Amino acid sequence: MAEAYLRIDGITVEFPGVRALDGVSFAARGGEVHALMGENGAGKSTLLKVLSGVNRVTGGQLWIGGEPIVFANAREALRRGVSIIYQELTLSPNLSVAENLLLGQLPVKHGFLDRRRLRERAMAILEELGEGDIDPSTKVRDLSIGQQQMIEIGRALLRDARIIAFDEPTSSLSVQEIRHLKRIVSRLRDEGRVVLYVTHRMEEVFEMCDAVTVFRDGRHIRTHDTLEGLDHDTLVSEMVGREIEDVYGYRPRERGDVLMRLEGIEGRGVRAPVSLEVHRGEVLGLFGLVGAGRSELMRLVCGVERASAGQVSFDGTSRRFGSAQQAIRAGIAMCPEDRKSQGIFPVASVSDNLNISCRRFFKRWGGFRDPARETRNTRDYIRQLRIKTPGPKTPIANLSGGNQQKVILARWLAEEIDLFVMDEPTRGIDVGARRDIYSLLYDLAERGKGVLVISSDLAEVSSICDRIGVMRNGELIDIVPREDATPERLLGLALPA
Amino acid sequence: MNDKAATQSTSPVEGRRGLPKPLRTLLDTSGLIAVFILLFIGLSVLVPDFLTGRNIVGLLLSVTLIGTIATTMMMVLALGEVDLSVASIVAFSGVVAAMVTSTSGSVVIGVLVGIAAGAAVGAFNGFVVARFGINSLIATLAAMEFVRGLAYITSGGDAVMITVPGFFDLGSASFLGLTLPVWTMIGCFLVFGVVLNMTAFGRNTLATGGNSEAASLAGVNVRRLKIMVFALQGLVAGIAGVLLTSRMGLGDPNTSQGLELAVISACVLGGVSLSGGVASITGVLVGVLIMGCVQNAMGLLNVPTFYQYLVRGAILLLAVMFDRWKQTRRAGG
Amino acid sequence: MNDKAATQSTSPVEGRRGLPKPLRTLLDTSGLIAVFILLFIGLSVLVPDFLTGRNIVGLLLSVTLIGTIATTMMMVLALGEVDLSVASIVAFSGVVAAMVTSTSGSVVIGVLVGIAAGAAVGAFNGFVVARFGINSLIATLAAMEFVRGLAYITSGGDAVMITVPGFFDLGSASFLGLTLPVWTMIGCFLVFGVVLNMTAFGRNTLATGGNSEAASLAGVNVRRLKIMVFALQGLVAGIAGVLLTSRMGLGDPNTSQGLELAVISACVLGGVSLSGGVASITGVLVGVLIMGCVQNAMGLLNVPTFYQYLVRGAILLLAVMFDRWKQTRRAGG
Amino acid sequence: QDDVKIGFIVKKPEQAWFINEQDAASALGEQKGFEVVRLAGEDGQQVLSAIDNLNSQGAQGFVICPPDVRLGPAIANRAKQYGMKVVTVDDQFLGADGKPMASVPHLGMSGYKIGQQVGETIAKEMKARGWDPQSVAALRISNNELPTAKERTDGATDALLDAGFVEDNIFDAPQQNTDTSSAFAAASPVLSKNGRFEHWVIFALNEESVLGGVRASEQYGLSPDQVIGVGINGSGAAFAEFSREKPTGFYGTIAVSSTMHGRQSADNLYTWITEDKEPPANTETTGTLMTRDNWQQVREDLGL
Ligand SMILES: Nc1ncnc2c1ncn2[C@@H]1O[C@H](COP(=O)(O)OP(=O)(O)OP(=O)(O)O)[C@@H](O)[C@H]1O
Ligand SMILES: Nc1ncnc2c1ncn2[C@@H]1O[C@H](COP(=O)(O)OP(=O)(O)OP(=O)(O)O)[C@@H](O)[C@H]1O
Ligand SMILES: O[C@@H]1[C@@H](O)[C@@H](O)CO[C@H]1O
Ligand SMILES: [Mg+2]
Ligand SMILES: [Mg+2]
Repeated sequence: MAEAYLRIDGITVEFPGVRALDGVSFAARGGEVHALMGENGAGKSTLLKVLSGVNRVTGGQLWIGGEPIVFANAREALRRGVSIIYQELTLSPNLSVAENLLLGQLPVKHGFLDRRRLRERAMAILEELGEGDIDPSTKVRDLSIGQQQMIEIGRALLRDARIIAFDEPTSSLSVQEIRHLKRIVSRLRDEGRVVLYVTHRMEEVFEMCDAVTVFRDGRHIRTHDTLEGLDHDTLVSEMVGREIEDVYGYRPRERGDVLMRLEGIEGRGVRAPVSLEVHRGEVLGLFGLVGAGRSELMRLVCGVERASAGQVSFDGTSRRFGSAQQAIRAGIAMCPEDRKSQGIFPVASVSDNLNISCRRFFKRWGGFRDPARETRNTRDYIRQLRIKTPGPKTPIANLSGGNQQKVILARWLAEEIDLFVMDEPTRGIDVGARRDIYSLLYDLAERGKGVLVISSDLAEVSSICDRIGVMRNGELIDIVPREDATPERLLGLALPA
Repeated sequence: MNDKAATQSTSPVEGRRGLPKPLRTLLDTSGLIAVFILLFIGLSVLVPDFLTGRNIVGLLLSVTLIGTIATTMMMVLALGEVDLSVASIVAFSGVVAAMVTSTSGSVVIGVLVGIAAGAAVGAFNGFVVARFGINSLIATLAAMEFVRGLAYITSGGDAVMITVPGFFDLGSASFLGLTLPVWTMIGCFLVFGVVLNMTAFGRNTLATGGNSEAASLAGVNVRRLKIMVFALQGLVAGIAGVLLTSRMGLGDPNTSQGLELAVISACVLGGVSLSGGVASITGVLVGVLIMGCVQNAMGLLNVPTFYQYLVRGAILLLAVMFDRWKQTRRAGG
Repeated sequence: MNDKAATQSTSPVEGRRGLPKPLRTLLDTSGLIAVFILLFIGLSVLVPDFLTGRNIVGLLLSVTLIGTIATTMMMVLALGEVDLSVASIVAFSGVVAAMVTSTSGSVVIGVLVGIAAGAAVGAFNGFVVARFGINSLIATLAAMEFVRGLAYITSGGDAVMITVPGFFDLGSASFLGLTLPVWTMIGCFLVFGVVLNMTAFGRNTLATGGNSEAASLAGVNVRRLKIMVFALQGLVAGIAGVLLTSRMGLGDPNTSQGLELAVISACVLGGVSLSGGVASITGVLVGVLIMGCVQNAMGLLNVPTFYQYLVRGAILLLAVMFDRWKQTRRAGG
Repeated sequence: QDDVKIGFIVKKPEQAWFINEQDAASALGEQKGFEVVRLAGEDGQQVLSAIDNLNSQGAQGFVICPPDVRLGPAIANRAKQYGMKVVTVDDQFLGADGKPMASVPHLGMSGYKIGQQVGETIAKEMKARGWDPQSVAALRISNNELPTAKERTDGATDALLDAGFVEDNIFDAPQQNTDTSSAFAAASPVLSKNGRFEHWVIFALNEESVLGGVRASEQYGLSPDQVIGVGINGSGAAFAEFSREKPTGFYGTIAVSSTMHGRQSADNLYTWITEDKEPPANTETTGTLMTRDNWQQVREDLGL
């Protein structure tokens, strides 16, 4: 067995009010893909930020190649051969793809930017990432989130680092992109690098990783040096500290009247007219590859963008929403897919993030808000969704990625409305909390609401939905009832013919 | 303009458990309040005549203009926008109020028309910013020029005299020893403190400043919100302008040049973020008071003019540096 | 300050395939260039004496100060920061140059010390912003006060006369009919155009302005970058100040009040984003020229002062509105 | 000679004073058949641009009130380059030697002298009210950044001292602007600090600033008969004050005829251009005391 190249020795990291890591120790070898797992807020991202010199430790020691290391900043870590793909995108939106890829090491000739080499190196790495059709001079803001994520990965690869860490890289990638990523990861392993891999997806662990370390509440629970003999349930119970039998826990129920009917909707991102019905008491899934136009369809319906054709009738009356506000007032809310740019108010508190919309139900004296009820509401959801936060007043930016996502979900779950449109609701959320969220969705349906879930997680849509619409390339291909929704069938419909 | 750092301020702390809760909160909320308290104690002890009733009344009166307008500027900044036209609005509404009062002979009409003129400019700013998506710095810079021009044209360039004596009473009417302008300022601090913290409108303003796309998706009518906030700013600047005119006894189209920078810096000194989403009314109050106290004390100490520049610059810098230092120390410990 | 909208500008267009490529690019890059071209043609036709050699030379000369400083202000804004102290630096370095030249008798020493004074102020600004994470608006506002105070103290409040005749030649030395200040401005546009687009430094500046955390995580030395950009700004403002002094024949501590706003608005008019990460040197050039042309034409047309305010405000607003309109139309079509 | 065009460049184009001057010049132009181009020159840079601009329009000369008197050589130089004639109004150019530039004809009032007139007026009124100099303090609202402002307040100070004012009783209130509210802000602490004085006299560079001081004295609780404020100019601010129902601490102002200044300086330049008759090197004008009692008469006399 090779000597451990990276050793984490009793690392402790504290933030005001939180001990994010508490004396964590484990080691990772070159030539191994080492999974890091744990609930949201367990401390995975914090650990990676220790490796990259962003987070300062309050105790413990990092060893790389047998040497004790203290990084003062990200630059030093990069120089020492540590490269991280962060959970949140860290790109400069107005620079080109090529510039973003090589940021921090832009090629220079005679003191000037060497544009030819810049382009060549960018094209080479894009090819390798399977994104050869992206023009390196495109601005990053014009790419889809999945493509942006691939740019992040490419940037890390260009560092030629000995230690390379991925923080939930697949949460916004398409099926094809994930396939490429897997290829890249195994190549990195074959080259003898240390690969750390944070994910909430079990199947990825078993498929790609050689070892796994489990965290809970900032503490190291266990490191499995090999996955042989390790089963799914053991891993889950190590992570969440309890048994979870069936994550999806589907509960059948009666379908009610038609709540919303779409007829011939067309518009940006939706190429062929879409017609669809959502019933009360139903969980309707929308599956498709990333980029299939599912979010776009719902943006047209919910008034975020104008549809060029078609009719929406909601609760029996024909509607045309001019803004999200109108849709919400009428009883449709949409939880957006991109948490960072469309969801959170980073500097505001958890409570403000959660109550932004639903506080209209508890206004007093003609317009004043009711802070006590807001706080109570927040506490309720902190409990129900196991949101890990020091309190309702903590700025949401201090929460872990998954916990931020839970807050945004809670924003909509707290709504008193009829139709809930959830775009990739469980992105980045741990197994235990996913179960809780599914259960809340069933509750809503049981109370006669309609629920529409957009998801790229095949297992998820096929397990929690009553019917699944499949979109491909801006077109609604088919609607499959739960009974017929085998993963093969869904994927077959979603993949380009 | 990147002040992400400033956003890490308000989180609870482990240590200091020993201190009484209000004091702890105070120290944690803002290093700036501590700066102000220290400064105030220091000035009271070291500067003769500083802590006298008359001087404090004078000090309050001297900050009314900045203070009153800072309350709505706080809202505008919280929204992630900026308003450079306030000084011009002050001049314009003052001139209009003086003219209309003199021609109509009615103080009420004059005052109302003056204030309405301010609110109209504000609403127009909001409309341009919200409807056309014009950068507010440019839009209000344009308004700053345009409205100053209107003030000159309305008045013919010269101070406008007021013939109706009742008009002067506005500025000097006093209650519990404080005059109307001071009460107006206090009122604005209360109202906008409540609006910011206790109403959905205020929270929506902060949310929009934090992430306007997310706010719009969360059902906030961003466009209407912007128009309203700018209109409020215009309204308050209009009130301030009318009161100034009444206090000074003349509608001066030249007045208050450079006021916008003073107001914005009082806000920023008070911890309001220029990138939006962060604001606190106590912060703004303290920002205004620090600036007012320093200026007042320099007057009392007879600091030579040229050195006043140095002192103002240095105090401004030291105050924010102290604030930052407290934050990092807290984050570090 | 939210100008996300403005960032949607430069995406390629489907239509207009018919037009020759350079023209298409021109129209697509910025509606503002179109605004400028239309404006220029309009003025040439409608305003007598506008399109004459000597008027154009005079126009260029009149924008040298704003134009020169706008090139580095563009860098500062691209970085997501702002610098309010430029006008004070202009005054201070001019006064210093005048004093040192007079006392040392050497033009070279005077000029160098004056410029160095400007650069030192800039570097100090950068240090405060980068090292302590102080909001640049406040830091440079403090510097604006402080440095203006230094200028007054250095000069004793009176303008400093220059006794060494060689000093005047700097401002009036001319080559191909253009004087040194004009050439300096042209030089700055070239240099900073190249720096912004053709060097790693320039791209890192944009990256930092776009997302400073990201840049720092990617290994950009953000702190050093900020210090350098601010130092450059100080250096260029220093040069501008020395040239102004030489042109005027005296170092005036009162000079150029309000210049910072004019420079910033020329940049923003030219499409530079206040939230950082977006800048273009042609945009800034056009912004400066639009402002200069309007002012010049108003002089030629003998527009009464008060109406000049209205015209300036209106032009500013119309120019950005036209630009936005072009963008949305393009995005829509 | 046909087609005469002259410029009229002023340092503060928004001020009533300069508007009057330019208006008077334009009116004369209309009457005599020449064109007056009105331009702003708020700092050296703008002045030079304005001159360039005049040159582009083919003007033969200009009247100027410079933003800084030390700009004289640079301005005169530029004018010579273009072959334009220059006369100054209000503020006279200083040469490199620090002395007035005799080569450029000037018309105006000396800032120092007008200041003296303020001081003398105050002293006289103090005596008339029978104040004991020991119990009188002076509020000098200063603006040392502006050379003209300093000249005027210096003149007033010297005149007061000559009349036996106690030097230690003069207090500076430095204002940051030249308007009422900045003077108010500057004056307040000075009054608070020197509560022991029963009587105050107030002077400054202009009427607006003196008014700010007077407002501060009222705020502080001084009654009108405890205060003597004397301003300079004779503009709307003074008229506004005089037309109040009750007298205030604003006793009077030294009014100067801006109309006459504008008209006369433009005429001098016009004659110089058309008849090649150089105007007198220095025409000094004086001010007239304007008080609550005579303001309408004086206003009419001076054509304000
Ligand atoms: N900047 C910060 N300030 C305060 N607390 C923080 C900060 N960053 C992280 N934390 C806290 O540290 C803990 C660990 O967070 P971390 O981001 O490492 O979790 P994670 O395991 O990556 O979770 P997820 O799966 O949701 O991404 C959380 O409780 C979080 O609230
Ligand atoms: N930034 C962009 N610029 C241009 N076109 C885009 C952009 N992002 C997405 N698209 C296009 O819009 C359509 C839908 O994109 P999107 O990725 O949002 O789809 P989706 O089905 O909602 O996927 P998901 O919800 O899984 O992200 C696709 O045709 C895609 O190519
Ligand atoms: O600035 C003053 C102006 O206010 C007027 O009094 C005339 O002289 C100028 O110097
Ligand atoms: Mg994480
Ligand atoms: Mg999508």
